[in-house]
Amino acid sequence: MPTILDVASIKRDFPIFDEKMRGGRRLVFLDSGATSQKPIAVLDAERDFYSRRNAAVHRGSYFLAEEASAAFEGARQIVANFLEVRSDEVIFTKSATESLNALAVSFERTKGVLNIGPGDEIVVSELEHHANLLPWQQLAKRTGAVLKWFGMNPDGSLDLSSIGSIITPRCKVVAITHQSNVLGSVPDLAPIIAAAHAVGAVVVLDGCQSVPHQPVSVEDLDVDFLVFSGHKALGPTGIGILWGRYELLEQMEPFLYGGSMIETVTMTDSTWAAVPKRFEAGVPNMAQAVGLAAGLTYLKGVGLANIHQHEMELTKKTLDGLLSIDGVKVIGPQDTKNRGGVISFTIDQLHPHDVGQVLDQYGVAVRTGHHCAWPLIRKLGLMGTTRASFYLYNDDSDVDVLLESVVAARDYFRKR
Amino acid sequence: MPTILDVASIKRDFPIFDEKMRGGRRLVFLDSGATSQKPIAVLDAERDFYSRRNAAVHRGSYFLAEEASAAFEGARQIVANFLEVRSDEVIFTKSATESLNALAVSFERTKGVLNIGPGDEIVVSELEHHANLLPWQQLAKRTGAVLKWFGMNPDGSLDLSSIGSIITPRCKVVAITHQSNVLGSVPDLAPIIAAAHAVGAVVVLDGCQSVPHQPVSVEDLDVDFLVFSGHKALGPTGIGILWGRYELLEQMEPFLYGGSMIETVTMTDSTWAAVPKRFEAGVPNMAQAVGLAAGLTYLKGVGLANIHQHEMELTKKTLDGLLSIDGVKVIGPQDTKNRGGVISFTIDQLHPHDVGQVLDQYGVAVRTGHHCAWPLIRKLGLMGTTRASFYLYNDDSDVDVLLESVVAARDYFRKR
Amino acid sequence: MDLDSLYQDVILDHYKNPHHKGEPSGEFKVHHVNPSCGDEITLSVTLTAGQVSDVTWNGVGCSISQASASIMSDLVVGRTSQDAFAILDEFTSLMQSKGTLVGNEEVLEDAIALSGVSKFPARVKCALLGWMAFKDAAIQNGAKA
Amino acid sequence: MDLDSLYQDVILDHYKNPHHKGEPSGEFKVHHVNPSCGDEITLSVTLTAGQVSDVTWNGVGCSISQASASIMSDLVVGRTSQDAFAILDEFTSLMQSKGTLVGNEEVLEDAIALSGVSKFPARVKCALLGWMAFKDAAIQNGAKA
Ligand SMILES: Cc1ncc(COP(=O)(O)O)c(C=O)c1O
Ligand SMILES: Cc1ncc(COP(=O)(O)O)c(C=O)c1O
Repeated sequence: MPTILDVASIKRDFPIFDEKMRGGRRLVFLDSGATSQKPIAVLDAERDFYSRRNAAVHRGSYFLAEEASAAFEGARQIVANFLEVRSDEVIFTKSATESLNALAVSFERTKGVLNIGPGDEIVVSELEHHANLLPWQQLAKRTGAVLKWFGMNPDGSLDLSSIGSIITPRCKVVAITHQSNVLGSVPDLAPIIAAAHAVGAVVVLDGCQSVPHQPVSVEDLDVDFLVFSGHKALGPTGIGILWGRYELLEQMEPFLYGGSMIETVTMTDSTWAAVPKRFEAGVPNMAQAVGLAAGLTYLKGVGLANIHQHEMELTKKTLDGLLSIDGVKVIGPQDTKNRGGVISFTIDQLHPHDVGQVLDQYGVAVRTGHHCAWPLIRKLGLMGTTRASFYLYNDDSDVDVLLESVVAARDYFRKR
Repeated sequence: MPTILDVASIKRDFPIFDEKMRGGRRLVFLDSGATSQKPIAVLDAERDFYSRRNAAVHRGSYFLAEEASAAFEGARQIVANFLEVRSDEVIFTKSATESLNALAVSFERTKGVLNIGPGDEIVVSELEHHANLLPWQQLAKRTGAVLKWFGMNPDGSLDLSSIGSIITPRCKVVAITHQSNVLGSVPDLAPIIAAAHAVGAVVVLDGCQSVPHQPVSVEDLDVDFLVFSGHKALGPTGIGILWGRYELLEQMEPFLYGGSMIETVTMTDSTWAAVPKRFEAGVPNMAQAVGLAAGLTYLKGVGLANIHQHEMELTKKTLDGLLSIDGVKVIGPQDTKNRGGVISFTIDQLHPHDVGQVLDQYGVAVRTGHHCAWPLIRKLGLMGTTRASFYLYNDDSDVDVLLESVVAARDYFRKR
Repeated sequence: MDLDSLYQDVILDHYKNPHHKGEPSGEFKVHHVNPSCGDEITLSVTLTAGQVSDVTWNGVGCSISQASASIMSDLVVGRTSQDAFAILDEFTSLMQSKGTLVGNEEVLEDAIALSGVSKFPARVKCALLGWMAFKDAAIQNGAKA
Repeated sequence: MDLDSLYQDVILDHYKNPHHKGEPSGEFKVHHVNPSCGDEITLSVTLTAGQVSDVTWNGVGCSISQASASIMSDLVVGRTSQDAFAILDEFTSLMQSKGTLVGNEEVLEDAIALSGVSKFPARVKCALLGWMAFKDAAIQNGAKA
């Protein structure tokens, strides 16, 4: 099958594909939904920072400190360009998880319209990753706010039939995923976002599974906050992004307190620096910011639309293959409509752990279990799924090995 | 002057020393109090992780995920050995700043004896870095607790004369620095810790300036929590450590909510995983943990006691030099008693920024300003200081260049 | 293929026909989960005069966790709690050995079949789930660890 | 040595003998800080019929920030607020130019002496401190940006 990407040459940029798995097998990495592999460009960018420009940013006026600050703020600009937003709206966190917790805690601390207190309503969905459920669930418990959610249909879409009773004038925040990390399904966001804005609520989009894989425009989507994780976007571990509209960020209280986020400090009182510094306490994850910028630059070079098209081709082939294997069930969307390159499936009555173990013998790296979305798995009445997820470095032959190993897993336990 | 360390060979392990500063000068890096430089061993450890073992830890059962988990948990064990504590007492955060905020927020959320609420007292000191002042100051504001502090004497020691009225039976937490990041002074901790424990308070030690530079025993110090930052200890940016006694951590509520820190989750309720996972939500900073372990291993190889002795020799030479330059004032301890390798000074009426600018022309990297400890600077009636801080890669010739450049700075502005 | 050393026939037999599985009815009932995969077990222990007179468990999980709970139940029922804990210690060491130990067949009997698990670190927790639940329930029941 | 291009005589003169420095007494008084070094300025502007009739400032800071505030005050007093803002824009561009612009001496007069600052990114904020305070105070005073 011809594809839009030159995967052979892309693979050469990722040193991990030189490694041998169990039994000397090559790596068939189908777990990019959990974390992505890293191109040399990212490794080099980090190393270059440490070897040539390392100093604490924003704090020194010597040469190296200037270099470090330029590298760090340059990285911020690259992220901003990638998202097509203002650079002072881009906040470096340690992960999407931190970004989401930061929002929840900031809303708790902020006075005024953004404050979340008793009786206020927070809306999520049954699709959410724990990272976009628990911070809100616990915020509701702490403050007396009410957590509400959109239910999920068996095909992985959201039930919007009672949208009017879910998003009410008491709603302050709607926090929702752009794409399910379990099923790959993409919820119909437009009516939800419109309803949220109609009642004056802000919309937080969990872009962990979308931003690294396709063009995403906060402008077109009309969301107010966006989060994603660097490590799923070719970047280093230990870095995430929180983007928010400046007018909102400006009103918000800090999440972490410490150096570099202050304006003035006495023993008893403090005032805060302007956005985005207000939200970046301490010596920041400088090298990781620089590494993430290199990762996003690499993605842009390949082209996000190309990556998306490529992944959808692999997804189609995989769906066709899985659906034709007796005993295999695809969970969630059965075709390529309204989904991304993440596919969950089950085999016979097999536990996903046992499935994954056989796949591992083929060098196939997939995720098994509840994928940090336990409510979704419960709703489906499952013990878990096996999940394959694609990225720009996967190709047809990866799909072939996956399908071969799925048949082998089924047969291994059937025959015994 | 003979020294205990072979600095020439150490310097070769740090690629940054090959870089040229302004005017082609070599780097005289005297800002390790802000951040340390990185040896090749650390750069290689991170690269090796990304190139050979990268996968999401604790979540996959495939080969790479096992390798990643082994690397990450192996790093935890190395940190634990370094601190001589149990490995399940070691929590990876993004920075010392996050570690301290995590404690403050966890105490706020935790029910029972560790809870901090109205009327409870929190004790800090005037020596604190903003990172160990603001989280407590703001916690007090949020909860109605009372923030109290030990005042600082002009020599950088703490005024313990009214210890009995500062640490009272209402005290819940004493959070204090092991060494001032501005003056290098080491407060007399023993009476403070004894007084805290006598009233049942827990003691949080900010080890940012001590742990990377000398042997530190939480056992001997008898503290309950210890924090430090990886990037000041040869490690990568984006990683910090929070150590706590298991019996305390076990009682504490999480700080961040998300994947991997849960036991069970429904839409409305969740329970938490055991310590330390409870405090590590999301895909963690895996590569940074591995890098930090390599940094601590390097430090152990050189020997912490040797590093301390080396730094104190450089400190003595620098103090002698500075004190003999007309117009220069050393701020804080005037000799090597009760201090580490951090020296603040002023020149004539010059603003530290102007001093730093001249030093920069000599390739000398120092920090100028309030060093994120504004209350301390105000207490001294200064606009800021110039600060030189040492590490294992500094040598006598670095001190010589510093002293030469200090004289040049004085003369540059004096003669005009 | 390594797989056969992991999935020995004994294991699949116990998986298909687990022993002591049923509604746990004893007084001291515990519920353990393996949060990384969602496997759950509920287990109760009855101690009579220092002896494990009954173990009943229920739950969902992979073949390893189910078989291991089944084998464990067979092993501990009828023993003193000290003896049961000794077996548990032996089994835990074997699991954590990363394939370096072979295990004492005298003590572990059918559980020897699980020795292959120790080469797959991610599965060790599956094998230990039932054993940890047993230990917890027995201690709550008054047994000394 | 680059240093002389940064610390030109004009700058040190203004530093030693700052103009318009005193207790700010105008109605619209602002307080700005440079949080990374702790430099502070308090500044008030008086506008009379759209013209900057007075600027008074006080504060602590490095030679660059003090000289720049002094030079700025000289430049804006007696101008319309539009003209003052135009100078400010010119000056800001020069500061952010990383040494690539020379600056228009007609417009900037003494402030041209600060052009060397643009080569030292960490000092740009020092040079802009007074100017930003002026802008803020003038806008609060009713001047249009
Ligand atoms: C004494 C002290 N505490 C806390 C911190 C904060 O560390 P970080 O910025 O790495 O979080 C620092 C360093 O900046 C410090 O020197
Ligand atoms: C949809 C979604 N949201 C949030 C997260 C949390 O990301 P991280 O663990 O990198 O913080 C993930 C990934 O684990 C995810 O897939």
